[in-house]
Formats: sequence, structure tokens, C-alpha cells
Amino acid sequence: MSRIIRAIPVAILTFIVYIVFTGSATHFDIVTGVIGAVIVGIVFGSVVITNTYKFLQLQRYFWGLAYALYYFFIAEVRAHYDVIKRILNPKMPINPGIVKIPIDVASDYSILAVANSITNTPGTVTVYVHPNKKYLYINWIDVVTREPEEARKAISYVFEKFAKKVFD
Amino acid sequence: MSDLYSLTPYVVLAVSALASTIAVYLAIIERDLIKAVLYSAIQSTFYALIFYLLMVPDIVLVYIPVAVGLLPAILIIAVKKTEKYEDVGGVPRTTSIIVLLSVTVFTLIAGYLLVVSHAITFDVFPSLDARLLAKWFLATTLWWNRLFSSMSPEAVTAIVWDYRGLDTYFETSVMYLAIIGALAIARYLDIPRKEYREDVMGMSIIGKMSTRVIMPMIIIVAISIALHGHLTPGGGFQGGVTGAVTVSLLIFIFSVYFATRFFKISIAILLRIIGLAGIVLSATIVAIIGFLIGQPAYIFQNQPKIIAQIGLPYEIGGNLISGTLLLFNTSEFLAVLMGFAILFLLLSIPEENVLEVIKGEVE
Amino acid sequence: MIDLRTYLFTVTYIAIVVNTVIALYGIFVRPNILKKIIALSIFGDCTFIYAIIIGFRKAEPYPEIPIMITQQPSKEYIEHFVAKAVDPLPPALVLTGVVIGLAVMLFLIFLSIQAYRLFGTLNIRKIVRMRG
Amino acid sequence: MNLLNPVLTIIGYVLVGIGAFCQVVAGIGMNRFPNFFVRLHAATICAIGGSFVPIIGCSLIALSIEEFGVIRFFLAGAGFVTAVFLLILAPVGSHLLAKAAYFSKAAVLYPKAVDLLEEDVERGEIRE
Repeated sequence: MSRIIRAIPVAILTFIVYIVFTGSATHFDIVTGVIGAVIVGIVFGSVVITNTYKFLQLQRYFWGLAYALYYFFIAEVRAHYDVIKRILNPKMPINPGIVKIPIDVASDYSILAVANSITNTPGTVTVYVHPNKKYLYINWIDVVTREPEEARKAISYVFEKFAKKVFD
Repeated sequence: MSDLYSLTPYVVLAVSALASTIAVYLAIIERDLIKAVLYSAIQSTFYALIFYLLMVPDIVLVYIPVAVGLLPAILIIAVKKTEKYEDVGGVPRTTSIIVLLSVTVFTLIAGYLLVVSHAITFDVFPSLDARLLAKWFLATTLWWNRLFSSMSPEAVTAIVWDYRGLDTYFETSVMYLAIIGALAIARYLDIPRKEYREDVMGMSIIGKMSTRVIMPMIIIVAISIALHGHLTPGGGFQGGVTGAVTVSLLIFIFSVYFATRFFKISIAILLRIIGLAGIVLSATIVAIIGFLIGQPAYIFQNQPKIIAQIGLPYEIGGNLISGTLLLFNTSEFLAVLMGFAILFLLLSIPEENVLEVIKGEVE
Repeated sequence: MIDLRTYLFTVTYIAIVVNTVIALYGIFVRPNILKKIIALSIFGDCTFIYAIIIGFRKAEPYPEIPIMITQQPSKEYIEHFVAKAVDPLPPALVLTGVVIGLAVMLFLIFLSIQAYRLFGTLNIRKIVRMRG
Repeated sequence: MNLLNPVLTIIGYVLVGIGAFCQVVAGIGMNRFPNFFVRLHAATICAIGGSFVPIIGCSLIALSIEEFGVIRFFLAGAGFVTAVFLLILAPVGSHLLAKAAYFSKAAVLYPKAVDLLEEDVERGEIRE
């Protein structure tokens, strides 16, 4: 039973991807899309989803939208501007190093979201996740502090706040 | 300005061809085999660009998963299982020079003959006109007259199944034989039964979680490519190899013990047999219907012809399905996907187990 | 006066011919079996490009893909399509060729791994000497 | 729809232009940066600013060309799906490369200001 409940969100997600990728919504697309999405959902439902009821909470979607807006229009732009400035500067002011930041989220998807956001913003790359999932090791292009808490404020605090609201 | 606009694709074509030459040279010269595999993957990327600029999107869709994804992955597994470095000692210099000269002469003659057969001189290369057969194929692929047409706007898939179905049938059997051969080599081997453990097996948690998200999406895109084969670029082969990327991801990112949760080798063989049976069915379904209602019909027939007036419907409720093409694409998708899944699973059997079995066999 | 596009296309063609030469050299001379397999796959890709080049043509401003974008074509559209689109037959042959090539290549890799298990080396010269 | 088309076209071309600029800068960075780990930051610019942004731009341009008919939705949809794939998979590639290079000692982290991971490895907290 739990297998079928888990399959539903995966099927809906894959059906959306199917329709967007196909780019048309005729009867043929909808019928084949539903069949394909149900099959994929049943096969992959148990590995993708851990808790189905999170999908029913609407506020998560609004927080997700806010996360996306913040990420694309503020975090990415700021990081790109910063690293491009460093590349084009003749003196190339870099001060690289690996710092350790604590991370306080519950689910694996939150870790994925935070780590991917950190890696996707130029200037910071996640090198390693501590086995107890409480620390991330970040290669930082300009190390201003080696204190974990201060580094967390500079790198991942906002991502973490949003990811907690969306995924936990 | 318009001159420049029409020149751009040719410039990109020439640049990517020259870059691919450099990559090929490095791939052949390199002694470190892993680097050689990566250089050949770079060459494949440029070739995909060339295929795209030569206006064959079907090939691009099948070539990128095959030559940039699956083949380098398999080759890297093979290199890790065998020797990392190539031992070039003992090759006489004169032999290699003689081989190089003869190969050069042979290839130049063959290449010149290809140009001559195609376009008389280099002045009009490529030629301005298409061949007569090509024109006939292009004109009849969607004529909207069922007696002469294959009723599919996608000329390539129409040719693959509708005009030259017998070729495709036998080429599929070549692939079938290759997989049977691999199964025969590994006939005593099986994946050891071991419990999958999240914390010790596979890559890091970031790789695992993102693979979990991305796997159903890749599969659904592959299904979309396969099922729209008769409308847009794509088809059963393209969808099958795109879906096979998922199996390789499962094995690389998690481990083979996680992959066996989804399907054992025997289940993959069963699904593959269902796919092959679907291909046979789509070849013979019109003949079976004709036999049942007592009218003349042929195998590999899709739309009605003048001497055999029955055929499958080409549309249902205004949606083009092109007769047997949809059934063929679905079955081919299943057969190709499961065939490559079998090969991946066989290749990922741990080496200790294999050596144990082989030792008993040799003695 | 040769058209510049023809010149660029000829450069492409010659580069592919050179690729073929290098790949054949690799097949014949390099001793490692896996290197031979890499060279063989490059050689196969070159032949695929030859087949596609046979079907390529010149059209103004550039040839089209052999796929109709309207569902119920008019007569004028079909005439335009036949005058512009490239030959659809070589892609159809190459399509199966790529997939079959991958399957056969995997089978060859299987065989070479098996050979390494039995002989302990992949150097073809050493394997040949072992027979005697 | 007609009024929206020029806007989509202009946004699309701007995004493609940003992508071209980012690619060039990332190429310069690749050559100027001193070691593998710092070059990964240039590679990130290449993946997000240089690939994700222009793919979105190309999709918007494709949406705005009405002569393509129905097929423009196909082109744009495939573009968007590709962009999402890239957004999820590009950082995974960077992360796995960095991790593998660090622990196999294939690339040396020099110059470095601080390396807390090495200290934790030496302390025996992490075994890899």
C-alpha cells in the first residue's frame, strides 16, 4: 500500500516532465504520458520518496518558489559577479582553502539542496560531507575566516533556512 | 551579412572536424588507457556536433548516450579490471611506418572514390541535388494517400521500419546474438547475494540523492523519445539507449547490489524476450489479420497497398499513430533497454567471484 | 572560383579521412586489445560520418532535417520539403549501426576481459607468443 | 501573444549574450587559476552562467518564433528540461571531481590559506 502512495508524487512529477519535454498536450501525449508516468512511479517510488505527506503541505511550494527566486536572482548573481571580478582583476586576489561549516537539517534532500546550492554558486565547492551529516567541507575561493560558525553565516545560512522550510 | 549567416554552420563544421582530429590523434598516441578513453569521448562530442550540423537529429539522439555516455563508462570499467598502461615495447619501427603508409594510401583512394561516386569533382561537393531514391522517400513519407505512403511525418523512422523493415529486423538479431554471446561467456556467473548498505557502498550522499531525483526523469524522457518516434526525432533505439544510461548510473553511483533490487538478470531477460516478441508481432500483425479475415496481406506491411487492401489505422481520434510504428517503437525500446541492462549487470560482477568460477573451469 | 562553403566542407571531409587513417593505424599497430577497441570505435564513427555525408546536400540557405513539421501537408509544402531536406536513408542505416556497434563493442570488451582473466595480459604480442 | 514575442526574443538574446560572456571569462579563469580546486570555480561559472542561462535563453527565443508552429513548444520544452537536468547534475559532477581529486591526492591544494579537512583526517575523524 505504501508503495502505491509513494508512487503517486513520482508519477505526477514525471508526468509534468513528460508533457514539458514533449511540448504538446494532445490526447496521444496525455494517454502515453499517464501510462509511462504510472510505470515509472511504481518502479522508482520507493527509492525517491520517503514521506509522501510532505507533498500535501502547500506552504512548502511557496517556500520553494521563494528559495528559487532568492537563489537565481540574488545568490547566483552576487557570486558570479564576485568570481568574474576576481578572474578579470590583473592581480587575481584569491585566497583559497577548505573550511568546515556546520549544517543543521534533518532530511537528506535538504543536505542535497544546500550542498548543490553551495556548489552551484561560483566561489564555493562542496568537497566532502561528514559521515554524520552534520558538517560540510567547502573549498572557498576567498577564506575570510576559519571559524565554522562565521563561515556558515557567510556561505550557507540562508540556503539552510530555506531548505529547512521546503524539505524538512 | 546573409553570406556570413549561411557560412556559419560550415565554419563550425570545419572547426569541429579539425578539433576531432586532434582528439583522435591524442587518443591513439596516449599510453595511459583511461586518458585515451577520455580523449575518445571528446572526439565523440565533436562528432555529435558534426552529426547535428549534417542535419540528422535522430543520429545525435542515439549517438550522444552511446558514444559519450555508455561506451566510455564500459571501457573505463574494463580498463580498471585489466591493465592501466599500454606496453608499446617490441613494435618494430619499420612495421609501423609500412602499416601507416599502406593505410594512408588505402584510405585516400577510398575517400576519393566516395567523393567521385557522389559528386564528380570537389567543386560541387556536396552536390546540390538529392538522389532519386531520397526524393521518392521524402515525397511519400506523409502523402496523405494511404496506398503509397507510410503515414508518418518522420522520414527516418518510417524508413527504419516501414520501407526497410527487414534490415532492421536482422540488425536487431545481430544485437540479440551479441548479448547471447556475452551471456554464454558468463553462463556460470551470477551476482552475489549481498545486502545493500547505504553508508559503505557507492559514492557520496550528494551523488546518491541527486541520482534518486534524476533517474525517473531520465526514464520518462527516454519513454517520450521512444513513443514520439513517429512524430519527432527519436524512436525505439534512441529511447532505449537513453534509458540504459539509468542502469549505468544505478550501478556506478549506488552499487550493483542496489541495482538488483530493481531487476535480476532473469527478469531483464524476460522483459527483453517480451520486447523481441513485440517486434515480431509488429512485423506480422497485418499478415495475421489478413489471414483471419481471408484477404491477401504481407508480413512487414503497415499501410494498405494496391494488391493488399488491409492495414492498421494510421490515426485514432485525430492523433497520428502510423500503424505498427508505435508498437515497433515501444517493443524496440524495451528490447534495447533490457539488452543493455543485462550487459551492464554482467559486467559489474565482482572480479573475485569470477576468478573463483573460472579457476574451477580451467582445471 | 570554388565556393567558400565547398572549401570548408572539403576541409571537414579531409579531417575525417585523416581520422580514419589514424584509427586504422591504431587498430593495426597498437598492441593493447582495449586500445584496439577504442580505435575500432573511432573507425566506426568515421564510417558513419561518410554515410551521412553521402546523404548531405547543398540547399539555400541551409538544408532541412528530413522531418515534416506540419501534420497534414499541402502539395506545395511537400515540394518545398523534397527540394530542401537531406537524404533520410543514411540516417536510418546509421541509426541501427550505432546501436549494433555498441552491442558488438560490449561483446568484444567482454571477450577481452575474459582473455585477461585467462592469460593475465592484454598485450596481443605476448598472447601470441604464449601459444608456442 | 504577439505583443509578448518581441519581449521574449530580447530577453532570450540578452541571456545568450550573458552566457557567451560567462564562457569567455570562465575560459580565461581556467588558464589563470593556479590549481585544480580553484579551477573548479571557473568550471562552475561555465556550467551555470555559461550553459544554464543560454539554454533558457534559447528556449525563450524558440518560443517567440511563431513560424515554427507547434514544434516551437517541443524545442522550448526540451530546452527547459535540459536546463533542469544541468542544474541538478552539474554540481554533483563538481563535487565528485573535487572529492576524488582530494582523497586520491591527484591534485595538490596549493596555495592554501587553511585546510580543515586535512586536519580532521589527521585527527582520525574521517577515514577515506
